[in-house]
Amino acid sequence: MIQLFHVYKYYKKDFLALEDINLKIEKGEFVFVTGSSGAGKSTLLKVLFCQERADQGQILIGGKNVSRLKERQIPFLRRSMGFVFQDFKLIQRKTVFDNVALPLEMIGASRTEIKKRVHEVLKMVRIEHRQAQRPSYLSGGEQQRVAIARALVNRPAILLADEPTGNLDQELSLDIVDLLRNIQTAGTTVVVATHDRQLFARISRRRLVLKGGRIISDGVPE
Amino acid sequence: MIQLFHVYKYYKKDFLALEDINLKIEKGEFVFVTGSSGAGKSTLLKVLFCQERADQGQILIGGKNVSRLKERQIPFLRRSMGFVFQDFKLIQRKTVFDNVALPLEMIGASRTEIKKRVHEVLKMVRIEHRQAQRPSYLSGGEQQRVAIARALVNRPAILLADEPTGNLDQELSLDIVDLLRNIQTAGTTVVVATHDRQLFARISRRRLVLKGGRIISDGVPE
Amino acid sequence: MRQFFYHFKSAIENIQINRTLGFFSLISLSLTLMLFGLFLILYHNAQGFVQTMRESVQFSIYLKDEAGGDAIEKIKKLIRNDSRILSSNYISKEAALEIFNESFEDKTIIERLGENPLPASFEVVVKSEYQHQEALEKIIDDFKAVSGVEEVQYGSEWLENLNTFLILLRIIGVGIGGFLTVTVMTNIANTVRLHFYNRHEEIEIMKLIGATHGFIKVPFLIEGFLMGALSSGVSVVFLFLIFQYMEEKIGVFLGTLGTFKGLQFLSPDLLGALVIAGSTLGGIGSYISLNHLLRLRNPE
Amino acid sequence: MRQFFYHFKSAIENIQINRTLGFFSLISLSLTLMLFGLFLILYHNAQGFVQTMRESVQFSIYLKDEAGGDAIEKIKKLIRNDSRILSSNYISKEAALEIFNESFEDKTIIERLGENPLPASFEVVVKSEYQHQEALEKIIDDFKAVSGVEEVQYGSEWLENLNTFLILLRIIGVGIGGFLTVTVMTNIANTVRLHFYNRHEEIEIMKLIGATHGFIKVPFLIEGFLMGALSSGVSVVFLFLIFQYMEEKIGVFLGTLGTFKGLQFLSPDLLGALVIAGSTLGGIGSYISLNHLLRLRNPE
Ligand SMILES: Nc1ncnc2c1ncn2[C@@H]1O[C@H](COP(=O)(O)OP(=O)(O)OP(=O)(O)O)[C@@H](O)[C@H]1O
Ligand SMILES: Nc1ncnc2c1ncn2[C@@H]1O[C@H](COP(=O)(O)OP(=O)(O)OP(=O)(O)O)[C@@H](O)[C@H]1O
Ligand SMILES: [Mg+2]
Ligand SMILES: [Mg+2]
Repeated sequence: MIQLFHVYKYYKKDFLALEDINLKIEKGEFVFVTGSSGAGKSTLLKVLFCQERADQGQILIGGKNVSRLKERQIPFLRRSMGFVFQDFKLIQRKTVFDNVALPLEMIGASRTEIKKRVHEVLKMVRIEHRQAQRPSYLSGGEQQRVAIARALVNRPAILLADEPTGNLDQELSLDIVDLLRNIQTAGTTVVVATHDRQLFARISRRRLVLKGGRIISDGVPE
Repeated sequence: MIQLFHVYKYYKKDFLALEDINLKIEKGEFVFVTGSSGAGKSTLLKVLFCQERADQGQILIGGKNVSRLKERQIPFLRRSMGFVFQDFKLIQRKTVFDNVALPLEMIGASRTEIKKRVHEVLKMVRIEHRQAQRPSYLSGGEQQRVAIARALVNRPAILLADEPTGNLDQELSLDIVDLLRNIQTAGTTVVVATHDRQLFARISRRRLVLKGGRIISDGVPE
Repeated sequence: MRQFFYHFKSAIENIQINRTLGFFSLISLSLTLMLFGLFLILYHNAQGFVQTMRESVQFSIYLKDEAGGDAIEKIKKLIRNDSRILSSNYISKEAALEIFNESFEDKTIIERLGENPLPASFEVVVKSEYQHQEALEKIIDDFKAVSGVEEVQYGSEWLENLNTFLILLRIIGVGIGGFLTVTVMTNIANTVRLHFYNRHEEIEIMKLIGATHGFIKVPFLIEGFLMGALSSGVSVVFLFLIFQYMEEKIGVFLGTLGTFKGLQFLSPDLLGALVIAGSTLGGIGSYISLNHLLRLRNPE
Repeated sequence: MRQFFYHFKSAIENIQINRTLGFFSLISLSLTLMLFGLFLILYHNAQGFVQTMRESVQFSIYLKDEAGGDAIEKIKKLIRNDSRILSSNYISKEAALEIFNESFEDKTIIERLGENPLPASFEVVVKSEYQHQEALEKIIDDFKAVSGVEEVQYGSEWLENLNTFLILLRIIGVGIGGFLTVTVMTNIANTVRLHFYNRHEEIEIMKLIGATHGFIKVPFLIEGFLMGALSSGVSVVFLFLIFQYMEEKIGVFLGTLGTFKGLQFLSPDLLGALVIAGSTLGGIGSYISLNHLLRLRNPE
């Protein structure tokens, strides 16, 4: 599903954020990306999502060579993925419902379909009671759940989640983990960047540890 | 130092976010505010900081009745406090240094004083190597540390921190906790809203648990 | 077009949400368009004024004293059949004396003129397309050759002045008009651009969740178009009110200036053009600013 | 004022960071100010034109044929000592005939006039402050009473027309000027407002970390002021270039119109006033928009 060969990412030409990343993630796999603050977790996810473009190396996603993708093809790649942003990236001018509906509007889903799917997913993250509000009126954890809902709404083949439980209490975090696990078992490839030890302590899945932009460990802990 | 009597806070006139809060925090105390997402932790801190005004009840801070404070007096109250915002609230157009220097610029500190203090505090949160960057070029955890640095730079009498370690890995979280502890022992009153169990598992201090806007437990766990 | 519903709803929402911003953008656009409309009205009326002045460009064809009724009739016919001539007026010797009399006021002069020395004449107005040196000289030569005509005369100086004035008016008009057009277009584009400038974050987010440029643009284009249409509508209404006020206040004075026909408002065609231009400019302005915003990678 | 360093640095940084935005705001402001400057130039020159026309408002004082050299000298002295009169010009009987001759072109008329019937006259220009019906009639009555004067005449119709034209010009000038001022001020205020609109987040953050309104405002005010100053500077430079171009192209035509003195640029005073007004408006615009932004609690 996802393959990286010798991927390098520089910021501002001199800061090396990813160094020689080689990686293979199978379809339907669940991978944690960990490492200390500034290690490059977000950058790795962003490169997969084409939010940042890799400076060297090849990236294959679902058989497509993403590193050669033209600017105008990127939207269609993104529609096949869901991304939970570390800073949520919700549109402040739209309500929760409209924010979550956006990926469906883009592909021209019907009104009834949109309603059904959005409600479903808002319920999954337990935020349906706030659907008519603007994001700025929500608590940090509530906004995070909206961001998760938006990433899931169009049933993506790949889900990339950057620190999806940073603002959630233990109980909700576990809920979200269960949700991610359910999504995975339904066939979605899930990549979660997190420093939340509780999260990966709970579910023993493959763990990728980054340090200074390099992979220093990869595998399922015993 | 801080006293609350029968404080109520409504959002949009009908949503009760804080209900009958009574509280007394001594000078130099260290208090955790916990509770699940949407419980009202941020709201409680915001009310103390006058970011939101309480709808009922009295709030005394350092002997002053904050609930009666006029709009134009609020800046001076805020200067005596430091606030770490859950969403950082860094100015994107300014560098890290300038962001952290801002509270000192406001009180008209001298250039050398500003340089000294800003470097000191950037070092404390281990972010001095990024001082010339804009916040948008920093990782989530790095931005959070800048936010903490800004809250500390003018040596406030009260430090209010909303989820200060949500984006930090364990090692850095512990660093920050040590920092907060040092600040407390130097005489600062510290109030930290968090759902990070590791944080309050490590240091047994007074813990305030909120649920649906009410205090459901208050005290130092055994 | 199922998505059209989304696009239109978004556009309306955008306007509603940003009400203050929209209001001020609207005022800016309306005032700028009004300025342009006011210029059009002034230019239009100045042209009308010049037209009436042109119609007073006259020839005099002086007749020989010995020319009898037949000769006069023949010349009259000739004038009437000349396709270059708009109208003519016969002034007899007696009428000429009376006019001279009036214009001089000093009655003693006429008393001192024994016999009436003034000739009979035709005053002839030439069609505006022939009102230039060359054609006029041709006409004059033609009539000089007619028997019974003593002399053909025209106020060449006056005509030259009028022509100069016309060219001047056209230069100033085109100059100011061109400058105004540039200013109006730039202002509209800039207003729309500034109007959208605080949306870069939103646009960035849209891109990140897989929106094509087209999907992002459409609601903004609709918004720009609606804003342009609304402001040009507002400007047309206010132009009309201003015009009515002007007409009341100024019309009186203009009346005393004589040959002027009264102030003219813009024709419905021009008004329609103004609204269409406003809407189009609003759309183009948003298109340009969106392209700019879409190209920004790390906007401030 | 230690903080002034911070404020000024912030203002400069703001302009530098938002270069594209600043650039477009600048263009908008410059063009709008240029429009105003152009209006001032036109109005100023139209007034000058009217002034020259006023100077051609003339009286004719016709003398009796029997008035000898002494009488003429006496009248000349009287005219020269009259404080209401700007200038005068003596036209003898012979000169009058020549002028008449020229203006009629039909040489046969003069041949047919046996003796010269035209009187000698003084052409008198009245100072502009006396150029109204009442004063003029007083002057005429005064000169009619002088011995040796046959008749005093003035083109009353022409004067009335000129007065009407003057009033009209003033109404249109003040009307357009007023409207333009409103437009320019609104546009500047709005441009500055839109310029600042995407800063509400920054302002909100500043407030949250304890900045007083004053502290927040000062850099923005400086920015607005600098933008106003810069754009009015730019507009003055471009006005001058446009003016030079106009003078070259139009000056030729205006020359042929006769009594016109040539185009006048704005006086240094007015140019200075334009720059000061631009800067002040920039400052005021930012002040207004800041007050608005500071009052927003939950900005979009
Ligand atoms: N746009 C950028 N320009 C320059 N440097 C950047 C940019 N984005 C990230 N960086 C730097 O690259 C490094 C890796 O950043 P990244 O966001 O991938 O870290 P991370 O592992 O996600 O950290 P965190 O846990 O704090 O979110 C950091 O040191 C950061 O400062
Ligand atoms: N400005 C607002 N307008 C309306 N409702 C609000 C507003 N801010 C917060 N709320 C609501 O008030 C409740 C408490 O919010 P608060 O931010 O205090 O929660 P919290 O305990 O900090 O949660 P989290 O751990 O997710 O940050 C939430 O349900 C939230 O949706
Ligand atoms: Mg990150
Ligand atoms: Mg919170």
